[in-house]
Order: sequence, then C-alpha cells, then structure tokens
Amino acid sequence: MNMESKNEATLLDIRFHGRGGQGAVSAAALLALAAFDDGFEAQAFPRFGSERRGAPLEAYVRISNTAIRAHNQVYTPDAVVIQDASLLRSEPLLRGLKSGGLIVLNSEQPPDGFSEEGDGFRWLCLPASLIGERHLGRPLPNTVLLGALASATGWVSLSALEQAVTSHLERKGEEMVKANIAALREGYQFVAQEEEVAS
Amino acid sequence: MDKRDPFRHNVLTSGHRACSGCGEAMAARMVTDLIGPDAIYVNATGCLQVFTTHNQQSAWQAPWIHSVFANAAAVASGVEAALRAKGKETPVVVQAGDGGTFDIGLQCLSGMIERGHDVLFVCYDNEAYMNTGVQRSSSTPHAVRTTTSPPGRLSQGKHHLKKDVISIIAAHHLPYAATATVAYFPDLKAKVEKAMTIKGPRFLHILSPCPLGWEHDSALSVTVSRLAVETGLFPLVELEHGELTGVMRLAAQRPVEEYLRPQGRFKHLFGSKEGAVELRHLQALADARIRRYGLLSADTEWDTESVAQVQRHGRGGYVSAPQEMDDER
Amino acid sequence: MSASAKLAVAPGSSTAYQSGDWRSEQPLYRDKWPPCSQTCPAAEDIQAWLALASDQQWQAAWRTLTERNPFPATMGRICYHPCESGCNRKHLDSAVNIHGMERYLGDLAIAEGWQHKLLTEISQSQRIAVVGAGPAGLSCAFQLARRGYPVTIFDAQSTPGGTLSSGIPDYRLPKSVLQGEIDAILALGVQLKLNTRIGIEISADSLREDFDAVFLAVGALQPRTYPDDGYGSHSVMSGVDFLRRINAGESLSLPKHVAVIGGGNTAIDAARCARRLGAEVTVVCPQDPHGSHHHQQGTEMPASLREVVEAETEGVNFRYRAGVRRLVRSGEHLSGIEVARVDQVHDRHGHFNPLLFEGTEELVPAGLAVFAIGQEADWYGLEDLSQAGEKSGVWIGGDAAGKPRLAASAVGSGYQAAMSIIATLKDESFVSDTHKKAQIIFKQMQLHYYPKQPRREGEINQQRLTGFDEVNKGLVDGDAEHEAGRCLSCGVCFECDNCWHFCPDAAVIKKESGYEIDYDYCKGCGICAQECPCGHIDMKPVAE
Amino acid sequence: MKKLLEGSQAVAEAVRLCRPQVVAAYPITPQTHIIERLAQHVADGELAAEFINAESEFGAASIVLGAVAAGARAFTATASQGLLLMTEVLYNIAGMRLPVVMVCANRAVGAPINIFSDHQDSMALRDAGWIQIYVESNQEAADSLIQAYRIAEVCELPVMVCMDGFFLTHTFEPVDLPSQAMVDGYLPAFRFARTLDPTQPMTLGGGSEADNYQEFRVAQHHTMENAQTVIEAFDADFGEQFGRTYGGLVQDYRLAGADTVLLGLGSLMGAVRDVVDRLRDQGQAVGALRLRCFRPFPAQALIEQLRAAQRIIVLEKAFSAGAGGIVAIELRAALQQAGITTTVDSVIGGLGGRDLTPEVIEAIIRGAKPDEHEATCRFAPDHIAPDNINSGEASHG
Repeated sequence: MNMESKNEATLLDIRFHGRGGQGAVSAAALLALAAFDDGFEAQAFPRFGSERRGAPLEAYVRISNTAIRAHNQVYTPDAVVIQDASLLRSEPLLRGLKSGGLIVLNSEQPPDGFSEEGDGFRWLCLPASLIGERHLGRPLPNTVLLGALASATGWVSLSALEQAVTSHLERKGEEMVKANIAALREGYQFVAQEEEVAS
Repeated sequence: MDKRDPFRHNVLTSGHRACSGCGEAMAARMVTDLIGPDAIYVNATGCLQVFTTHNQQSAWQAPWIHSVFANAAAVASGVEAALRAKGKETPVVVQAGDGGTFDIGLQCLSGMIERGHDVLFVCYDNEAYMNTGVQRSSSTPHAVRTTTSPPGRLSQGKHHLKKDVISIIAAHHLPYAATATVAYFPDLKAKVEKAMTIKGPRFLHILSPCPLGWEHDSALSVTVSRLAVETGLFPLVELEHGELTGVMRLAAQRPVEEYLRPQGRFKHLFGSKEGAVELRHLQALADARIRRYGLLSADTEWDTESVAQVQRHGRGGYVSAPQEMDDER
Repeated sequence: MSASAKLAVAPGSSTAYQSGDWRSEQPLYRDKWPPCSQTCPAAEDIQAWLALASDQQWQAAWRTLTERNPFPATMGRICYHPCESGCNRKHLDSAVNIHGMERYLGDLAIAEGWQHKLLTEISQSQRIAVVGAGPAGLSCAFQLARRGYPVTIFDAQSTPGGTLSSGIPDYRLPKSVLQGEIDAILALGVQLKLNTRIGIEISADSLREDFDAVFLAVGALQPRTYPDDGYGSHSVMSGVDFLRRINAGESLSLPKHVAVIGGGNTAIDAARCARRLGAEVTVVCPQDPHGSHHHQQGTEMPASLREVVEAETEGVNFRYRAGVRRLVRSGEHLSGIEVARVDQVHDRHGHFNPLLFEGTEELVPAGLAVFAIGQEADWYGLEDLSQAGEKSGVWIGGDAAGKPRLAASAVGSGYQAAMSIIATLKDESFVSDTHKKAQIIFKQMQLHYYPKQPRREGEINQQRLTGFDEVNKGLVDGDAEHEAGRCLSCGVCFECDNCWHFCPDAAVIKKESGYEIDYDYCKGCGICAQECPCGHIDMKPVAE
Repeated sequence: MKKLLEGSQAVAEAVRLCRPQVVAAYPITPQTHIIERLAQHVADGELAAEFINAESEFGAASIVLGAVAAGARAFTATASQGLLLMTEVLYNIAGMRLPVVMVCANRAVGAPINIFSDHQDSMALRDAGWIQIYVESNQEAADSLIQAYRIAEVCELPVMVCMDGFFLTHTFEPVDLPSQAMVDGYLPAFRFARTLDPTQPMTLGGGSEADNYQEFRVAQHHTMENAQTVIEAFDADFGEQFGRTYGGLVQDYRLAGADTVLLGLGSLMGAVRDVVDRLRDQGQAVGALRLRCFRPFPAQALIEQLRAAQRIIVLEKAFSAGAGGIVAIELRAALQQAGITTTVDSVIGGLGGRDLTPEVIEAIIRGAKPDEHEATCRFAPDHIAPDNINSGEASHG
C-alpha cells in the first residue's frame, strides 16, 4: 500500500523490537525523520523498562498524512521490524499484527515454530547483522533493516532515509555516516533483488 | 527460595536484570553471600535496587527494603534502633551506589555515623549515575565522559576531581572504613568478615566496574578493576578511628594508560593535545595517591600479586553454606 | 489487590525470569590436551597424575601414570623429558620438574609394593608372543596382560630390560629399580623366556603357529660396523659391548687413555663409565656441540645436553666436528687415533658419512677406542617374519622399528602396538594417538593468578666419580607435593573458584566436584572465560 | 523551521533560546535528556550558562533559588521523587516570589517505585504556590517554556511546565523552533527587582510573625488569581508573534452542541480528540475540554465552557487518596459555587504509565457502570483490545 495513492487520512503503525544497546530506539527515530523529510506527519517513541543492555524493548513509529495527536503505543501494527530473532522465542512480537502485515526479520529465515507461509503475514528475512558488520565492523542491523523496510513498502524514500542517517550521525564523523549509508543501500537493494527473483 | 548452589546462600540470586558483565551485581553478590541471609538489607535507589526488584519480582533472598534515593542510612538507623529496642542482634547492612552515598545520601550517612549506629554501609561505586543512563556524579573520575560532563569544544569530560569520600567518612573517626574491589575477592572477603565482627558504624567502598558506563568489554569487568588498583588510581586502604591501619601494596605500578585504554569513557583523551594534558594529569593523580598511602613501600602481608592467587580447590567461599542453615526456618 | 500488585514481594522470585535469553555468546567448560602430554612420546596424561599427586593421592597418581607407562621409576631417571620443554610454566618462572615427580612415584610404588591391576576379570583365549624384553616389548606385554591376554616374552639375553639393562650404567639407572618395575609387569602373569633366540631355540614358524599375534621388539643392539684394523677387543670395541660388559658386572681394566668415538647418549654413557674406571677420556664427536649457532640443520650432537654437561663436570674432554682418519699402532697395542676436521656430516643422500678435511690431522692418545656410532636392529633368525606385516599378525615396534629414539618412545610404541593387536584380534579399527595436538598455550591462560614458586630438584651425589652410585638423588617427601602443586593444570579445571566468585548472575553453580553453568540465567558476559587461570572455559557464539 | 525532535530536545532548545545563565542539573528519568542536551550545548560553547551538577534535587532547587535571587535567569528540570525531594525549597521559592522556571517531566511517585508517566508528582505540589501549566505536545512544551519565563518574571511567581514523561519527553514529533531573534522579541532580558546586590543590600526570606505573615499569603493568592489574565494575554501575544496559541487557561475541542464533555490534561488529550471525532462521526454529541493551566485554577473559564454540558467526565492521571479525582473535586466546588448542579463523573486512569488507549477512553465516555465502592471516583479499565470495544470489559493484555 503506497502512501501517495491514498487520499483520506491514512495512518501507518510500525513496531520495532530489539534489545537494550542494539539501537532499536534510534532506528524508530530515523524512520520517523525520513517520513517527515518526505513531507508526512511522523511520530516515534520507545517503550522500555530499565535501560539495560540486552533487555528486550520496543519502539513505535506512526506515519500519516494528517497531524498525529494521540500518544498511545502501537497495538495493531502494519509492520513489525525484529532486530533480534531470538526475541521471537520469548516475547509475543507479532501480537496485533494486521493480516497481510509485513515482518522484517534480522535472520536468514524465521526461527523454528514460525513459517514464512500460512500465517497470513508477509515475511521479509535478511541477515542484517552480517550485512551491517561488513560495512560497520560491528553486527549492527538497524540501517540495513530500515533500507529493507523502505524498499518493501515504499512508505519512505531511500533519499529521505539517507538524509536522516546523515543528520542523525553527524556528530559521529564522516566515515561512520558513509558506512551507514552503504549498509542502508544494501538493505534496500537486498529486497529489490529479492523481488526480481520472486516475480 | 533458590537453593541451587549448596556452597553459598545466593542472597542475591539469578534472574535479575543487570547488564551483562555488571561489576555491581558481582560485588553485591559477593558481599551479601559473605554476610548471609540472617541480616536486614536497606538499599538506596539506584542500579542495584532497580535491576533486583524489576516489576514485582525480587532477586533478594533476605529481608530487604528500599525507600528513596537519599535516606537509606536514615532508614537503616531506624531499623537498627528498632532491633536494639527489641533486643535483637540481626546485623543491618546498607547498600547504595556512588550517587546514593557521595551525593544525595551523604547527609543521612554522616548522621548515621555520627550517632554511632551499629550498621555496615556498603557503597558500590561505578563512578556515575548509571541507572539513568551515565550522568556525572561526584565520584566520577577527572576527565571522564558522561552525558552531563561531555567532552566538547571547551571541555575534556568531567572538570572536577573524584570526591575522596573514604577520607571524609574516616574523618568521622568511625571504627572501620575500607576500600576494596571485585578483582581481589580474598581481600574483599577479609574486609567484610572483619567489618562484621566490629560494633558501631562501618563503611565499605567497593569499586564496581560498569561495562555500559565505562564502555569496556563486558568480559573485562574484573580485569579493569584490577588495573584500577595496580595503577594507583584506586588505592585499597583500611582506616580505623580515622587512622590508616592497612594498605594493599602494589607488586608493581602499572601506567594509568593500561587502565584507560580498554574504556570508551576515556577514549576522547587519546589523539588530541588537550586530551594528552589530561592523561598526564591522571598519571600525576595516581602517583600522588601512591605516595600518599605509600602503596609501593608498605610492608604488608598481601600485595596485588599474592592476594588474588589461586589454589587447587579454591581458598574458601562463604561463612556458612546453606546446608548448615536449618531448612524449616 | 490484583495478583501482580504485591506490597511484599517473594524472595528469589526473579528466578522466574530467564535472563539467559539475553546472551549472544555462551561459556563452555572444556578440558584441553596440554603441551606436556603432546610432547611426551608415551602420551602420558601428565596433568591428570600431577593433579592427584598435588592432592597427595600418591597411589591414584601412580595408577594414572602407569596407564600409559609402566616404567615411571626408570623413565624418571633416564628420560630426557621433552615434556618439560613443552611446559607452559616456563613462561611464568620455570618448567615443572615432571621427570622428578615421575621418578618419585615410581620409587614410591616399588617401596610400597603397589601392584598393577587387571582391567578385566575375563581372560582372552588368543595368545601373543613378544620378541625382545626391552621397554617396547615389556610395555606391550603389560597393556595386553592387563586386558586379559596371555603373553609370552622371548629374549636372547639372560636378563630382561634390553638396552635399559645392558646400555644404561648403574649411576643413571640402578638395576634394582629396573628389576622392580619389570617384576610388577610379570606379576600380571606374563611368561618370560630368557636365553631364547628366535631362529635358534625356537623357530620363527613355530612362533606363527603357537601364537595368534607376534610383536617384534628386538631393539637396536647391533652396533654399526667400525674399522678395527685387526685389533682385538682389548684395543677396539663397540659402545654397546663396552656398556653391556660393565653393566653385566665385568671388571674391565682400562689403559690410561680411552677415546670414545660418537655423539649420541651411548658414547656419553661409555665415556662417563670409563672415567669411573679411572681413565682419561676424550670423546671424538663428528657433530657440533649443543647450541652452536653456525651449524646447519641437524648437525647438532644427538646426546642430551644434560648428559654432556654432567660428563664435562666429571672431567670428560670433548673434540667436536672430529672424524677418525686411522688407528695408530705401537707394536701390538693401539697408541692413539688420528682424527681430522669434519666438513660435511651427512653425504648427498642424507646418510651419516662425515667428509674430512685434508691436512687437519692430529693425534688423540688412546689405548682403547670405543666406537659408539649408532646401532641397528639384529634381524638374524627373523628375516622373513620381520617382512610379514600386521595383516598376517606380525607387529614391529621400539628402536627396531626405525631410528633409535628415547626409551619413552619405545614404551609408547609398545602401547600403540598392543592396542593395534587387540583391535585386529577383535576385528575393530584402530587409530594411534601419539602426539595428539595440544589445545592450550600460555597466551590463553592468566599466569598472574599462579603463585611464583622455585622448582624443586633432587640433590646431587658429590662423590660422583668414586663409583657407580646414583648421581641424582630423587625428590624428598616434602618437595614432591610442592612440585606437583606447581603444575598449572593447563586447560583442565582445578576448582580454583574464580568463575564461581566472579559470575554477576550466580549462573555458575558449585558442585561437589567442579562447576555447572545454569544457562537459564547466564548472560554470556565472558568474565568467567576471561578470568579462568588455566583457560578451561571457551566462549562460543549462540547458534542463531 | 519545523524539525522532528524528541520532546526533551525541543524543551532543551527552548531553554537555550531563553538565554538562562545558570542551569542546575540532577539526573532522574524521564527528564534527564533535557539536562544532557543543555550540558552538551554548554560544553560546545553554544549556551553561555553555568552548568551546575547538583548533588540532589534538593540541591538543584536551592541552586536555582540562589541564582535567581542573585539576578540570573535560571533553569532546572526534575520529575517524581525528585520533585517531592524539592518540596520544601519549592514552597520557599514561591513564598519569596522568585521567578524560577522549571520543567517537571511527569512521572508516578513511589512506593512502589515506577519510572513511567502520570501526574501524581506535580499534583502533589499543587498548593506550593507555583503556576502549573500542563502541555499536550512537544510543540506546546517548547512554546510554553518560553511563555513561562515571561509569565514568571512579570508576575514574580515561579512557573512549573508539566510535560508527560516518555509520552512527550521521549517521543519524536514535529516541532517548529522559533529563531533567537523571535524569542528575544517576545521574551525581554531577565529583570527582577528584589536581588542580592551590594549596591542596594536587602535581606530576603527573613522572619515574619502573626501580625504580617497572612498578608504574604493574601498577596501571593491575589497575584496567582490575577496571573490568569497574564497567562491568557501572553498566550495570545505568543499567537500573534509565532502563529500558535493553546487557549490560554483551557482549550476547547468541538464543544458546540456537545451534551457530554470530557475534561482532561496533558498528552492523553490527543487520543481524546481522535475519540471525539469518531463518536461525532457516529452522531454522538460529544466534546472535549483541555485544562492547560491547573494553577491558578481557572474556575471562571471552566464554568463558561461547561455551563451547557449535561454530563461532565473528568479523566485524570492522579488522585487524592481517600477523596478522589483532584480536578474533579475542584471543578465540583466551582460549579456548585456558580449554582450549576451538573454531576461530575470523576475517572482516574493511566497511573504508572498505563496506556489510555482510544478504546479505553471511548469506554469511559460511554459511561461504563461505576463499581459500587467507587462512590467518589471510578478507575479506568485496563487495556481493551480493539475488536471487543462494545463489550467494554477489560482484557488484561
């Protein structure tokens, strides 16, 4: 479902799942920044317990073409981005996911107990940490997952995401920005190639 | 109650939410297992309280109470007074972080000591407000990066020096005050056991590295705490009634750089002229502390090499392992 | 109040939460094969028996040691202990005195009369013949007998022990020690037939019929040919014969000067015996001395440095890179040897064939020349048997199976042969495990956790030249458990409690012996692996 | 220029634009990001202020007291336990009529200790004599912070800007930050007569006896009441200069023809607006009224907006144990004083960070039957899953 085609108030809910220290919160912020740059109304906020490295946490993004006033968590997401596949075993990550909703999973394939077909969802699995490690030297999946989400849905443009990454990581230096942009693009292309293969 | 380990009480047991490699969880586990479950623990707000009492679960297996950030020592004074009134002997132990001891809690602590309450106050010092995401405390060392003492165009991290709390506490002329750290378990054990034999207010200041805040690899929490002592930056001392009565001699003095390198909180000092000035400053601080306490010349039984040495079948664990506890208690 | 809102929360209720779910790496306890065991030719599990010794469980230590080597008292004296060169402790202060401990256990066993135990009550029907009662043969017999196989050892000599008894002088290996350990093996019901030479007293064929398997361990007692120029044995003899006659108790009277030709341990033994019999001794050695920097690969003298040093201390003179040009006669008797500078030690094919420089000749006074230039196996009577091969039930081991090596290699080869024989008789497969690769080096360990302690040595008998009493006394009681305690237990847990103390999540549970990781709670921080003194804990990524 | 900013960042930028000279900082979730941002500005030379790391909130409040008394514009921020630890000093600041401005990132109060959002902390300080402005969005938080300095320095009364922890402080939303020049135009440089100055030495905070103590309080009360007009005026003035206003004391939403009105405060009003729209689409005469300024309590403004309502529901994220909803009780008193007999249905929810979802709000408006023992007030149900809105019973997610 593409944003432009819709006329009346369209509201997209996206839920990020990760662990403390893996950057789920900044990933949500980057997606909102990009949507905002593309001219949409956007909102992002985390919901975490204690700031513990390794503890499970969620972050939410809303994208809309009308002003977003509510500040509630996301209960019926249109898409779920899962940074740490091991969470699927212990937390109800897919609760409330709309039928036909998208799952972007940082892993080659869903862990056992989950399958790509039959549950009415669209699975998009990619080794984001491995790709991230090639570019950033550390297994950071965020920008790769964002690229994949953007190309799979068209909700935000790649250029807006690049702009968001650049401004967000300014303080970390030139080469950090370049590496993240490269990771973002590879995530984006990954889906594009997958489409060709699939169609 | 969790009794998986027959050789210790696990007063602080598993399932808590501390970050992986947490020095404070390690130190608190050591201290509370050495003291045992027949004691009343009073905690200040802070990482230890938060990660052990997450959302209606508790990792404590002994009587434990938390009130607010600033009043642990006062609450403990009340607990101790009540026990005294009821003629009970149960030991009272306060646990607090550096913020809860050096900053917001110092006033109540001073009152508790001045009034001579029979309480052991244990400060787990991870050198910043870690629970709220690494903000500067008075215990944060000089030149360290925190979110409220950030390096920037005009600054090289924290401007002020680490507050010398052990001297402030010792100036109360209390019966026993000592510093310790996790790397040297036998030393920590000796000091906790000594403290538990003394009546009156006692103070233990335990350096507890924090991988999140110090930005070192989670596996290095013990190694980093050892280097803090071996560089002279964190002297291990004992003071009784205000007098220096014990010191951990350094087998060899290591340059502070060895301690700073593995930690991201000092990263901004490497590779800039201004940073280099602070590196020399930190070395000078270490040398001064070594001279002040005579860390290289003290003729003590242990030194930093012999104290933590291992032997087959270990060097003894905990005062009374659970199986000696009667089960129906 | 709803269930989850409690004013007083139950103690230890956090254990309901599996914090283990957070980890991306996990610690694994894993024993590792240490370098000392890798270099030991008998593949002893050295760390295991040293651990028992440091707990003063002496007999258990002796039994673990003798699993692979039934000659601890012997090897503890004569073995050149390559295990100590591999010892990680040399990176802390000095290697553990492993051979000293091995001797201590061996001597204790003899003194206490400890007996080897059979591994099984059932006795097997297949009978095995062992030709040669040297270290290889005895070791093979030992392993077979313990497993219920009836074994008969044949030896042409009148006393068992092979080179151990004929080639090693008493000051290094008292006869009583060797005999003590041989008796312990025979006590397992091994038949010993001395003065029985295959091909003479018994035919090779009868061996094949009467026995289901044959192990040829005849050693390398046949001296290489040497130029005797028609002199009688009073002027020229081989090192093997010289030592055999001394070790048999014959009282040889020696001329004032004796020259020993050769660079191996036999030459050194011969030289030190000659000194004890009052002669001035010069060793004419074709190779280079130890540690000489200009030598090409492999031209260093094969004798152990420790033996050369002891010989020098006892007044033996050495002449290096010197070869024999000819024997010099005065009347009927030898008066000296003409030696010349050696250029190449090996010829083009790599064989030992020293090339001498013209014009560098000089005279070494000698009334007796002892040629100790190597030995070979004497296959007389066993020519076709030695070619039969394992397929047809004939094994070969010890020095006879190749270039003469350490006694411990012979013991090791005896063990492997026994295992191979049993496997073949049971129609099972067999893979030799000598030199299993070491899995732990000092860099994976935390040496600062180990207390520095001086290495304990046995005393040296000062009146060493007066006779053939032992030069090195063994470790005394107090020193033994101390020295055993110096073993770093590389790669194998010695229950030091570090991992147990340092785990922030109480996920390391201490057991009656050893520890167990509770993976429900371990967050994979890696502190236990980092602080394990002996590198026993590995961090492995958690499978995705 | 509109940017997507975290609430704490928006407020920190607004503080910077107000040119404070002393910032007192003590960490407490969820406000810490505000002082962290200010610390970085000071470290990078982008904010010429003295940044003081206090040893506790009691210290931080005392530091800004001293700073303002010495003639400098000051700023601090806190929440929950920290606000309560400041209590003695906050009463003191108000009593000394010092124009201190502070942000309270609303958070529940222990025990049991909870870091998530509700209004128990600032509500507990409602009698301390501080003007309290509750904001609905990050934009309003930034703008109200700027207004607060002008209000404080004109009224010589301290102002507390209350923004919901996490729901605002940690949420990224579009915020239009005004330029320095525009803010300088709206907010004149700090001027305050009663300062510690050797050239005119004055004694501040001295003793008072029965014969004049009450007069202090009378003056304080009248100034607080008159502050309502100042607050409305400065909000209107802000609207002219920056194009954004927030209703001054209260802000109505689709009240025309509404027979049922939901009154509430803070960020939960965003979801209330969505619910009102949905119910209006279903033909129900429902409207909403947001209470922006809780202290001084805008009785007249509330009465005017609620006079026509047949049913008033007050949804609050705090309450007075043993008495019920605080705003509800005060509203009942005001209505009774004005002879209006409409009943006020007091509902308390969203405590400790619990999410007041549109479904829960709809159930509250539809008037789920209050339990018998909830005479004074009723509590909102826990999360209601979207598909069973009609049945109204709570499903414990």
